[in-house]
Amino acid sequence: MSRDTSRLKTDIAGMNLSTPLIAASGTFGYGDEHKGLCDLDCLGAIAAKGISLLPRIGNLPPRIHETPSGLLNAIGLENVGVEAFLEDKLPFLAKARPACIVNILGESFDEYAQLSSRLDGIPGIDMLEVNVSCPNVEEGGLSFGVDPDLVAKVTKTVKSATALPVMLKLTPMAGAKLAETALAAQEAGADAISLINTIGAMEIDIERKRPVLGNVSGGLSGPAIRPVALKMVFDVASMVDIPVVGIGGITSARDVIAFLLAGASAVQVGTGLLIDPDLPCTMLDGIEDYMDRHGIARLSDITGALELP
Amino acid sequence: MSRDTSRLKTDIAGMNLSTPLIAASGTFGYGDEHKGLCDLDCLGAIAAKGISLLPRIGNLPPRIHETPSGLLNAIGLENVGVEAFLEDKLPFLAKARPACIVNILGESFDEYAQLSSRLDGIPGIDMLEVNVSCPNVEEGGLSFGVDPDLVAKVTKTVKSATALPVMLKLTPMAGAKLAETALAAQEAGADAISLINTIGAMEIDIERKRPVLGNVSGGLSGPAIRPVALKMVFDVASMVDIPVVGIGGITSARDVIAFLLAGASAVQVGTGLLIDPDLPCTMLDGIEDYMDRHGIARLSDITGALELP
Amino acid sequence: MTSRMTRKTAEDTLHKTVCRVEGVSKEGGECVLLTLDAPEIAKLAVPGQFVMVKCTDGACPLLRRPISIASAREDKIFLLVQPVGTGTRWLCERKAGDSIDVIGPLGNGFTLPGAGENILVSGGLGAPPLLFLARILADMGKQAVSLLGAGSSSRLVLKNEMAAVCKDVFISTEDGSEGTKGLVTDLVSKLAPKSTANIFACGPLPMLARVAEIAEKASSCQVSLEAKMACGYGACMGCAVPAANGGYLHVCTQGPVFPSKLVMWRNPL
Amino acid sequence: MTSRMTRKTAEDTLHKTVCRVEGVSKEGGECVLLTLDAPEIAKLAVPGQFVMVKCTDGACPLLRRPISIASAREDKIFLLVQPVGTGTRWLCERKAGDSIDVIGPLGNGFTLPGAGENILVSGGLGAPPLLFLARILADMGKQAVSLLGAGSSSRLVLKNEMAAVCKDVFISTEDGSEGTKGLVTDLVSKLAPKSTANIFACGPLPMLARVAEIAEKASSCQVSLEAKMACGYGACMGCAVPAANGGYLHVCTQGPVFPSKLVMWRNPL
Ligand SMILES: Cc1cc2nc3c(=O)[nH]c(=O)nc-3n(C[C@H](O)[C@H](O)[C@H](O)COP(=O)(O)OP(=O)(O)OC[C@H]3O[C@@H](n4cnc5c(N)ncnc54)[C@H](O)[C@@H]3O)c2cc1C
Ligand SMILES: Cc1cc2nc3c(=O)[nH]c(=O)nc-3n(C[C@H](O)[C@H](O)[C@H](O)COP(=O)(O)OP(=O)(O)OC[C@H]3O[C@@H](n4cnc5c(N)ncnc54)[C@H](O)[C@@H]3O)c2cc1C
Ligand SMILES: Cc1cc2nc3c(=O)[nH]c(=O)nc-3n(C[C@H](O)[C@H](O)[C@H](O)COP(=O)(O)O)c2cc1C
Ligand SMILES: Cc1cc2nc3c(=O)[nH]c(=O)nc-3n(C[C@H](O)[C@H](O)[C@H](O)COP(=O)(O)O)c2cc1C
Ligand code: FES
Ligand code: FES
Repeated sequence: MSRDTSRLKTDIAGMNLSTPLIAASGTFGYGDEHKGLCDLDCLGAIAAKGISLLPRIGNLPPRIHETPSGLLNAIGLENVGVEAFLEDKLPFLAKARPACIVNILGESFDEYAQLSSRLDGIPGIDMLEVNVSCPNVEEGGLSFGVDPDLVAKVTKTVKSATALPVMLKLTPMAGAKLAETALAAQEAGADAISLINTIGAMEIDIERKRPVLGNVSGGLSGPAIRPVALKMVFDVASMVDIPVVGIGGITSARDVIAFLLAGASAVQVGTGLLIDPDLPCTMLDGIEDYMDRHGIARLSDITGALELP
Repeated sequence: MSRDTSRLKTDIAGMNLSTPLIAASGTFGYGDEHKGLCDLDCLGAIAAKGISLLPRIGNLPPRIHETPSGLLNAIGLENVGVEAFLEDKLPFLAKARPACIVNILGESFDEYAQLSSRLDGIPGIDMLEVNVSCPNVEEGGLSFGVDPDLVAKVTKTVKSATALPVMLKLTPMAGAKLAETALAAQEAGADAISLINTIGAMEIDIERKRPVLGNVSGGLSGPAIRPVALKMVFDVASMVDIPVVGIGGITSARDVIAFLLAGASAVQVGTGLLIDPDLPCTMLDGIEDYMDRHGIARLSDITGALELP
Repeated sequence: MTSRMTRKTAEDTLHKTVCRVEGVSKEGGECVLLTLDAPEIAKLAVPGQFVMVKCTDGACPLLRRPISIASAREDKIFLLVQPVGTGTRWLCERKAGDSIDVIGPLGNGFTLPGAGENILVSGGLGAPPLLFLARILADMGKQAVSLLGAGSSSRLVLKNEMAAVCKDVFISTEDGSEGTKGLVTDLVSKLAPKSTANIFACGPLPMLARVAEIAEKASSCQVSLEAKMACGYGACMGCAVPAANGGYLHVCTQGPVFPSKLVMWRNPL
Repeated sequence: MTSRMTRKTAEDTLHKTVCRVEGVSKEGGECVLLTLDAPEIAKLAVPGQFVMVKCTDGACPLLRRPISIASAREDKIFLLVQPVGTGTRWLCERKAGDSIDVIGPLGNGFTLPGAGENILVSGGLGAPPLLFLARILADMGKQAVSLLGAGSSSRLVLKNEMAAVCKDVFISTEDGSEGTKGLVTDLVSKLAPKSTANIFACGPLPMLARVAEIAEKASSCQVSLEAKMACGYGACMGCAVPAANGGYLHVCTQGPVFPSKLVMWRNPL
């Protein structure tokens, strides 16, 4: 590729990213679905679709529904399972220029432990991203991510099973406890934090008197949640010392910069990529233009540069 | 007015509503701002702009900002204070056909107590709605509403200071604890529950590198949050036995019915009213049409009628 | 069955292109036939494939909408759009000279038949991909019979276009305003497809289920399914429909065309 | 000052009406002048008031946009719109015969002057309410001088309309492409308004602040302010701007026109 992205470089917990744009887990498949639609070189990293120990067939359809400026989904973490991932999917991701982040999810501490040690030491993997939005079967179905103690325990479990850098992906369902979960992750040894995952939501088909999703409820993503995500990133970034990756409704260079100003070191693009797989390239143009106009030499000079009144 | 709304009647904790549509607090002023724009008879009740013990001048501007399908606001609860309210504003509300709900907010238990006893026994007031989203000065600024114990204590405080029916207005910032706060309110004697208040959010002006709101962050309302609100109403309504009033992004008859199906006995319309003050009348047409098509005799037959797969 | 002229998209190249509307014409049922200048897509497209279309100049609606390729000729693709909601209404308001942002060609297409009679069954807005198929069959010198069903005469689409390339066109309308009164599936029953017949069907789910049933003894029966789609190219896993053997099929990459036997027809959604 | 010809909206009746676009014409700076058939609003409107306009056929953008009434005549109101974002761009694309959903007339208007010279100062898109005012002053037999400022000649609006009803029109452009090179506030300084002058100003905040300063000794100085608005009629408390005496002014009901002395000019936002 011809673009000079040197001033767009960033570093998250030792993982070098050529650009601050990461494809969000679950919205870019395993990176090989986009032939011709996306110049992968515009991405700093790809967070692969969430991987579990065993394959999952996912939820009953319908699985997606459009809401005002939002996407409601209940995919149910359909994935090929860790063995097929390593066999069939990792080779492409490992070869591609963007760094490779493997997003993992478990329904018990043991599952997180097994997954992390299976992925430990495998060439081509640059980081684990730990999805804690999954229901916790051991603790009665509430997600791990809403409880700071459970977040700490998951973090320790993963950290002690792998030498890879570990990024905890926080869920907005923690509500007022969100900053606490971030601090818990940091204290338990997380190398970075990403947020937000989708916000619990539902929609009803009033003619059929039924939820529109086969799974009754799902998670909301897209521009609708962006202002909520931005505040959460701002709140968490002002509390923790480890790098923060901002996620939620990012669909333009302007949005990327807003998240960086709020304290993120990089961002993930999810729903926006589903709609415009070439978005990363357009975004880089906009980011460079912004840096030119504001005389900004390094991307890290944007991170946290928000001025408060 | 000529419309026969008899089958649209509903009852919330002994308060009779001629229609299930309530103007949400803070989006309909004190009910007298709309001359000619809204046929008040289409509303079952008006929840007045939140009232505090003393007048509040509100937050530094800018106070509002549009986001994708949403409205971000940080009005700062500007209001005339309880004495001016009783003197200047209540007379109109008391005279109007819709029931009168007074929305109150305090920064301490004592303020809630004083407000509630001041409003007790005043003719023309049909219900108190307790806003617990306000920062709690006694407990270090976190809002009352995110902690079930504090919600219980506020409820008891208000209940013991007034004979009026009391509706607790829950905040989505309680996150995973939301249902617990609802149960706490019910156990502490709340007569009804309304939800949701706005979701914490922010937006950044990247050119000025500053938050767009004078108050840094604010609350998100409007269609963007509707799927989140609907799930919260569904979750809470399946837990509590007292009536639930659904709020959040409702802008059409379809939306009203979705919230009723999810378990609400009535709804509040906020942002939608700011944009289309005649929305209640349009909505009633749509609700009646739906009832006709589905052969529904009473509104209460819709409440909670959602079928699950 | 013989040659599989289409392929999985993952093995090929997709195109995202902002293309010019070359022409707009009205069809039955308030539908609009759009001619788009999209050389890259036109070159690759095969019958049964679709495109994902951005239906706004701004940001609402958020998601692209899947629309079948109703034919591809030289540098052009044709889309037949029925205005049912915000997105399709916006599409139907386009004028010649406007621009539309399109991703394609997506999905697999119909597997082309070897010998035997070819029966194309369209219900409602099922005709577009079958017109494309009929044209390709005609180009290959194969004969086809087209069965077109609609609610009423005014809502029939692509009748003349079909007649131009098919041996026969049979029509049914629910209100009897044109052709046989009844459902298009009644026409299929009446034709009593032989075991050598190749059936191709596109339309509402109940119609497809009934066709699959009638066609049990046909040589092949391929159906084109619909599902809500967020991406259209295999990234989101949103477009699942239940498979006959348990598990799910993904309409955007494994479909939209499936052998009817792969689909779970009882309570499919 | 004498008669207050306008009143607080809360004491009067507001109208929400879906009105027909009667005419569309291009103005400088890509602006569009819309003529709307809105008899109820036209009847009540006074200079300085505005309408809240829904800028979509669908649901985005969510909020109405405030637009000044640039004149009202018989059953018609005129709006001059500059395309700066989604909403105003949509407005500028309207054609004669389209419908627009409008609420008005909103806010208070200018307090009409008694004796003295009248100086109307418009910067950028400040001209619309001042044109309405100039026309009413002319109807009343009062003379006015209009100062029009813009970035460059091509962005000047309503110049001829102003000339038709004002004694004099003075122009300034920042690039010197028409009239005096410089800011419109330089023209105000040069005119050195006497203590009997009535000044009416509309434009960007820094310009208004400077006018307020120069006009300190004038008989009266009224400014029309902007603020983001969610409702436009006093229900949301969103449109606050800091007042000179502490506290806030509400642009939609107490304004948009204020005596300049009421406004806090230092760091107003
Ligand atoms: C493979 C495929 C091919 C299609 N080909 C055509 C075609 O050639 N011509 C044509 O007019 N239509 C076609 N459709 C249907 C078309 O995609 C929908 O009508 C369109 O998405 C509706 O969008 P809307 O914004 O107009 O309606 P909305 O306001 O979104 O909703 C109206 C109706 O459309 C349904 N719908 C909404 N979004 C989707 C989606 N992403 N996918 C499927 N259904 C949806 C809704 O459930 C609702 O019933 C096809 C669909 C699929 C899956
Ligand atoms: C009392 C009043 C009278 C006005 N009269 C006119 C007029 O006669 N002609 C005219 O062209 N414009 C007028 N404006 C400005 C006009 O309202 C804004 O240009 C318009 O709201 C921008 O909307 P948008 O969707 O095009 O832009 P957006 O995409 O929303 O934003 C573009 C710019 O407009 C600003 N803006 C957005 N929403 C509002 C809002 N609700 N109120 C104020 N500013 C906003 C944004 O901060 C941004 O700088 C007036 C504003 C006020 C308050
Ligand atoms: C269809 C879909 C599938 C997703 N799957 C996953 C997943 O497997 N693991 C995960 O951590 N997050 C998953 N997410 C959440 C996204 O990674 C992201 O956190 C969220 O969508 C918010 O970002 P956005 O608004 O940019 O989409 C998924 C989101 C969508 C829309
Ligand atoms: C401008 C504005 C002011 C508000 N003021 C109050 C208030 O004073 N008290 C309160 O309980 N809620 C207040 N709210 C919250 C609304 O009552 C409602 O809970 C919220 O806006 C969600 O509903 P909506 O999406 O229909 O607007 C306010 C909301 C807005 C937009
Ligand atoms: S629509 Fe995204 S995988 Fe099929
Ligand atoms: S805009 Fe709502 S009060 Fe002024």
